[in-house]
Amino acid sequence: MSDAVIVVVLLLVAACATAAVVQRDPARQALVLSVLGVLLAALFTVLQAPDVGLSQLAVGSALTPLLIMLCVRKIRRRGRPKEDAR
Amino acid sequence: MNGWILAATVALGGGGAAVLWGVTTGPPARRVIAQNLATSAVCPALLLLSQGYGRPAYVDLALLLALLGPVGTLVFARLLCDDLSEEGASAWALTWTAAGLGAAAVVALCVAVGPGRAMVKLLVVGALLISGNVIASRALAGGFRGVRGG
Amino acid sequence: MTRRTAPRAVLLAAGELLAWWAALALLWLVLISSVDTLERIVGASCAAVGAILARLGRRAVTWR
Amino acid sequence: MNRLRLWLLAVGGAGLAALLVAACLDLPGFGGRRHPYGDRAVQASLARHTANTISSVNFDQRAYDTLGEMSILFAAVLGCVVLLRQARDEHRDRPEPAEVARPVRRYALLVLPVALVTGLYVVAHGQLSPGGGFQGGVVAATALHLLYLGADYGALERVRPLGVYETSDAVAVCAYLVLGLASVLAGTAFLANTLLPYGTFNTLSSGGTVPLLNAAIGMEVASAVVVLLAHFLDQAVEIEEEQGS
Repeated sequence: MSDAVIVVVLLLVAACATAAVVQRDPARQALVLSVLGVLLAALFTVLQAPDVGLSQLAVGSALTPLLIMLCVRKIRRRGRPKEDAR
Repeated sequence: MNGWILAATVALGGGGAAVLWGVTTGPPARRVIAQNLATSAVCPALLLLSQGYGRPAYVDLALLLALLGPVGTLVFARLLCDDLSEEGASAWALTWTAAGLGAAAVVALCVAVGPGRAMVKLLVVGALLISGNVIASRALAGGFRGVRGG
Repeated sequence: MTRRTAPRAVLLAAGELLAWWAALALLWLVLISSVDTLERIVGASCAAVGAILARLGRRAVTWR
Repeated sequence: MNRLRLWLLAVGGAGLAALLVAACLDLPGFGGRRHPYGDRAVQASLARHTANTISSVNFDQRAYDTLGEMSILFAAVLGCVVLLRQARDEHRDRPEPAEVARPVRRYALLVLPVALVTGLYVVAHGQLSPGGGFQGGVVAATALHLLYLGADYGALERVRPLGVYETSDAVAVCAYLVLGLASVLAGTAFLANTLLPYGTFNTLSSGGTVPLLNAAIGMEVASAVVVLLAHFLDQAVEIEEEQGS
């Protein structure tokens, strides 16, 4: 039975990674990357590697989205003139 | 044939597919809700896996996901608030069903684990998961309306 | 005797810190698997750090 | 010209594919328990009473590599600090207070200490249960930023004096090095785990210098992430370009 869960999670990670590559808008890609991070953590847990799963969760759930979204925000504010950015 | 791993497979497969479909298609409001759903779909699965593999150390993974998942959703809710449509993204039915499923999984595990420190830890993870899920939905449904400066 | 060092304020602050410390120490005891003296010492100090941060955070948010 | 490049890519790709398939054919069976390196690593970690073999590999058998990883993170954050500094034609505005919904703010203030204590728990039990300095340090740093998410950047700045975190980052790197040099002074090799007694198995004091190195890495990663996010937040929220230029 434990092979079935590996296959299921592997398929999900493959699909999510493809979706992350196909998505071109950075803000939406950050969303897909966040979901990919959670699925990768599940994959590492299923493959009996909890330390790596913990690292993926710690970094991928809150830190990476925050960094990406702050960059997206900075680039968007640079594009727009001053008045509605405040 | 370990029932816990089977339950985890069903949770991961069903929840994962729904989340994946939700986060890749549709308006940004629905995508952020799907991202929020990812936490409340995978965290019970991690708890079930830790019981299925007989390794209580894996509960730390579910604990961390229950803690940091909603924080990730708060990041998106706050920094995407001008993309979300004016009335925000609210899917309370989905939130409560996800919370209910999570609670059911935690209760089942508590029964299996029996009273003791491990059971209290499971309850802590369950409480964090459900409160985080509800608060993240509240944030998505317009919690950051007063935020202009980011 | 400014408003902040009045005995009542000091008492309130100490009470809040103590409450946070007790809650976080309890959380630590729940998280660990085996309890011995070193765990208690490390847990007590980590709970103290958490209590101080909790109070600083609350004051930082409500301070205008 | 383009067609030639595509042909070159096709040939190179085919060669790579053939080699990969050949390599995959004589890999050991998927999910097997026996592995030459794994057996020796587990044996060495149990000999030194470290319950978590990964932490034993990270902080004991290959502690020198972790020294490299730590300096990579240190250099990366240093690079970001230099790149994201405030340029001459930019000015810094006061971050304006933001009104966040009451339940969200209360949740952030509640989870802030819980996440910090959980991060410290993950760092402290690095050599017992899954986790360690890296994971716990990131969780502790993310916990601090709940203040920004739950309220506004001004609240976070009041709680987070940046100078303290920069110095604690440097102090943590030096602590790691001093621990390594201490074993040289004690007569054995750099970063060798012969300094402290190994203690009883599966307790907080087991594993010799592994918990100390874990704590140093935890402190370094936490302060490095706080410094990194501070400069990202400054750029995104505070620093404004002069409209005139």
